[in-house]
Amino acid sequence: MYNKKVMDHFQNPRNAGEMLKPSGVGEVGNMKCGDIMKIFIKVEDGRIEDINFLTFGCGAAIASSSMLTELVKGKTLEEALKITNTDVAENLGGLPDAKLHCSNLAADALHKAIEDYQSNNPSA
Amino acid sequence: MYNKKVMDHFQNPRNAGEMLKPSGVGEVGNMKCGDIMKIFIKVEDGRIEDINFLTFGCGAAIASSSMLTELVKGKTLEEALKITNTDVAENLGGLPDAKLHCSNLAADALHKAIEDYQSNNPSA
Amino acid sequence: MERIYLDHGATTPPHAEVVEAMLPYYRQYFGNPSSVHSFGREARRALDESREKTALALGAAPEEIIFTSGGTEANNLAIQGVIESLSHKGSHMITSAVEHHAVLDTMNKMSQKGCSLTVLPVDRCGMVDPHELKKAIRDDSVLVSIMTANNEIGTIQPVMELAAICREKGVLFHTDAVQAIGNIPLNLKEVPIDFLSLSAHKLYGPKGIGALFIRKGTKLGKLMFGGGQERKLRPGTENLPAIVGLAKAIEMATADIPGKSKAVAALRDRMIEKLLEKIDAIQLNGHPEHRLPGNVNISVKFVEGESLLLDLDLKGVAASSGSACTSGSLEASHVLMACGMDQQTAHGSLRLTLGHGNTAEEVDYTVATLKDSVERLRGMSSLYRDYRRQVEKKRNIGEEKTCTTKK
Amino acid sequence: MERIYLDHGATTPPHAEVVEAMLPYYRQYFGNPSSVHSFGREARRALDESREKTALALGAAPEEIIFTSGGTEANNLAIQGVIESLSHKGSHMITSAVEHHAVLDTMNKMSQKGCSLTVLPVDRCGMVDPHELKKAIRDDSVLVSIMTANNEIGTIQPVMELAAICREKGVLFHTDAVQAIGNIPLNLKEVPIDFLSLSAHKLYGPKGIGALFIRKGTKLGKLMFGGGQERKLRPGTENLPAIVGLAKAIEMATADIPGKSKAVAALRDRMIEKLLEKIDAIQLNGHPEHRLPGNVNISVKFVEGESLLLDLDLKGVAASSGSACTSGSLEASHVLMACGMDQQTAHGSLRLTLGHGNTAEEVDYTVATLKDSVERLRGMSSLYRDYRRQVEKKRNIGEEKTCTTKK
Ligand SMILES: Cc1ncc(COP(=O)(O)O)c(C=O)c1O
Ligand SMILES: Cc1ncc(COP(=O)(O)O)c(C=O)c1O
Repeated sequence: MYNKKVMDHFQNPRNAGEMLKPSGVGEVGNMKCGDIMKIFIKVEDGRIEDINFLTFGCGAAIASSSMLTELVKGKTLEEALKITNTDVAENLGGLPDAKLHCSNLAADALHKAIEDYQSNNPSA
Repeated sequence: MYNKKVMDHFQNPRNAGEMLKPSGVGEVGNMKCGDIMKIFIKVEDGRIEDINFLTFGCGAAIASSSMLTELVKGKTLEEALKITNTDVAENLGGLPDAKLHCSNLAADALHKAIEDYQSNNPSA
Repeated sequence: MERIYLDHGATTPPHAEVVEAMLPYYRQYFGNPSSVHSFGREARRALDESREKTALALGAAPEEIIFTSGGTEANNLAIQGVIESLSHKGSHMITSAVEHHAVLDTMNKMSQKGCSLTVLPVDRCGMVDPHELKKAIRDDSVLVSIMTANNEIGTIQPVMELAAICREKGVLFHTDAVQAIGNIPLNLKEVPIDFLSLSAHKLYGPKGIGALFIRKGTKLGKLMFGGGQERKLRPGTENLPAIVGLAKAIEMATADIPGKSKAVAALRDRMIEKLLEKIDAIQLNGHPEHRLPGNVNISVKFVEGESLLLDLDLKGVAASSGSACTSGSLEASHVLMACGMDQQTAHGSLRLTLGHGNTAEEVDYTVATLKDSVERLRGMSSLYRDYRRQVEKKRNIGEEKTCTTKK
Repeated sequence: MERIYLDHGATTPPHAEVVEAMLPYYRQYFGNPSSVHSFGREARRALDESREKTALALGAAPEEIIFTSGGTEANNLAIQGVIESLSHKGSHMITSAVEHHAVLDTMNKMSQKGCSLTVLPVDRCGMVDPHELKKAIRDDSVLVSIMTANNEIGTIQPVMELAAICREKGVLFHTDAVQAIGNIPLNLKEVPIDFLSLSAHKLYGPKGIGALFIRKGTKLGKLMFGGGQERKLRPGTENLPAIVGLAKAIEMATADIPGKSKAVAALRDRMIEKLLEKIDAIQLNGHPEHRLPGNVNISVKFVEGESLLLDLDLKGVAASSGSACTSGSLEASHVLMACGMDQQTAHGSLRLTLGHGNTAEEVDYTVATLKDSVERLRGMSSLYRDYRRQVEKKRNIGEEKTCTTKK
């Protein structure tokens, strides 16, 4: 069902966990389809210095959360905003069709986290 | 499909063949269902002294023709007229359902042969 | 590592004896049972014997058994066949909310085509209430279809009562017994069932073969048209090796059901007890007593079912889930929802179905493994963190209160 | 005595390699392809690979292949599925008079339910005339179903032309290729066929499994309702061992068709030649050239087919007949009747279908045996006696005439 890379991120998720004092938090998903993702970011000098995720969801949801955090870490906010769910899926070497639209939402959560940060820091 | 007795009568039919100067001949069957039976009898003193059959038909048709001739040989006309298709089937130890009504017509042919004899010999 | 198979509800490994029984029909006795010659007659004999064995195992007569390509076809044949055979009688049908899709979707299709349909609710344990059935039957009711035992939560329906109600009211009664046959005793001489579906691959037989029991004298239309096989109800060259396999499997499955079920039920109870003891925030789904001997269905809160399956699989344990992610659809199990479960809990459901090959050691390993998996996944789950925080808060409030009352 | 199997048109013995390929899926890899865990994934992989192999053998894409329980189901799915998928388009269907009952009876059922139906006639050789098809297509025509090759008389239809006409007129074209696949080359990349049915047990594969090719983009309704298997078109747990067997069989069957067919056709021609030479009052049925490599169909006049079969069987030769007595119905073969044959000749028809395992020695033994059987049965046949008498009479008249002219 899932390729090796997806399984690796599922088994050894990068940056899983809660962040204590995040600069921004974003959450997406709903209970009906069964995936809820929360992304925490720490922003310093316009850069995402640290990122964490908490995900309730299927293998694809966990792996894409993990992959997103790898892609984003160290990027500027501008660069990070350009990352799409499709980028995440591609970097994972692809996801099953059925998962592409329901469980591949990590970039959306990231964008919400960045919005959250920006609304908390209107000057930034 | 057929039991041993039926197969024996099919393989070694009794009294198969044409009779040269029969006292009576009876024929039944039609081409649609594919069975045509012809019974020849030789009557002497109100008794069927000899009997032969010619049959175009399936295994059940041949076996029931053969069995009929065995049952009838030596019987009086009266006795012979009492023999039914069901008797023939029973003496064969049974026939497949599908064959009971289409291929088990030998007694009918016999009865026709007796009628034929009687119409040729109105005094008898 | 030896893997542990705990998905007997999905399919079972064919018994070695079943495969052995089938092999000659792939090799020597390959004839078509409809052929007149000796190859055909050998095949016909095996077909007849298999029908006799299957009938015997169910308390039925051989001519009441129609072989189909599986449980799905048997269900479709019963339901579509009843509708097809009606000319001017009414056409109201009744089923339950927890049926397999092969019944539910067929019923829904029939209702799209003009039949009316009542879907009976179930209680929290997944049970149909016979009184509800009685109330639902109308003058124009023609068929009731309620499964013998549920494939997800293992709940066993009161089929004896349900069938008796239908018989009394003159309505045909069909039961999908795909999960039941071989697991619970059922004698068609004693229960007034008109149609019963079964599938060989759920009872240690081959895939792609099943049967529909049709009580003598019951009229039925058909799904497919063609040759005269299976009393003209199910055309197509008979799948003889599989039919032989089904007969062998059902013969074995129905021998000493009480004995075998007891052994499996003991494993089931051991597993349930340990799971409830060792893992917090989980619940048992289905009926606590009226349940299939091999069925364990739990909801692990704050964890999504598919990820739990994957994690277990990586550790060598094969299970299944009512999670939307494993169903191919985007909805959580209709069975769990019909039992009144909320979405989140349904998504975290896990089905572990035990079979004859499983051992107590496997059960213990599975519980320990499951505990690890749950902990790992809950560690990543925001829902679990929120829950723990609430629990802590409550405890703190509780402690305060205790203190308060102590004063 | 080694028996001689000459009924490959009824079913074929599975190749040893096919059975070997299937066995692991009864033993180790018993998982349900829909399961998420490793047992399920092993099964899924085999399912995917089998679909690819099957598609490759036909010149199709994997997603164009739907596995069914056999040829009958494939035919029913195509025909009922087209009608089911229509909403408001017309519903005129066209087929031929020599189709298998799985097509003809399904078409007739659809016409009872309100579709209109044209049954194209065939010529004495069993061939459909493409011009007739062209004339029969109407504005409301939705489906044409004409078989690739006939199961009784072996006649091969001009499918390329028929399909092209349908494509041009925008009508869907289905072909029952159950007898053709593996015997004659067919590449779906080159022929504009929309639906094609096949069955594994006719090509040295297992019984109970077949496939329907559905050209990409073609809408189709379904016969059964339930799970999401086979692109939701054919629910039910996949019969994986049989699917693996089908894939292996079709792979073998379609490798070097010209070479293998040539060998079988040589046996066929040897048999036909000897039969016509050695037995009087017989005729070859079907097309003299456009016929399946293994098909010999003769009418032995003045002898009934079933009794001939029985007699041959007693001597170790397994064949089949278009006689009413072997069909279970009371009518002679509809195929022979459609070719304009009279009842009597049809009842005396005999089909000998050769396969890869047959030898020239078997052919020679069969011819000699058949001659004996025919003589024995004709000896009991009043029809034959009448015929002989007529022949004698004619000869005598002829001789007289000869004498007369000599004067
Ligand atoms: C031309 C043709 N179509 C369809 C079928 C039916 O195939 P099956 O027996 O696999 O259902 C057969 C064989 O019986 C056949 O010869
Ligand atoms: C209760 C129930 N009914 C029907 C089916 C369908 O059976 P099959 O897969 O043999 O079509 C299943 C299994 O999938 C089942 O569990």
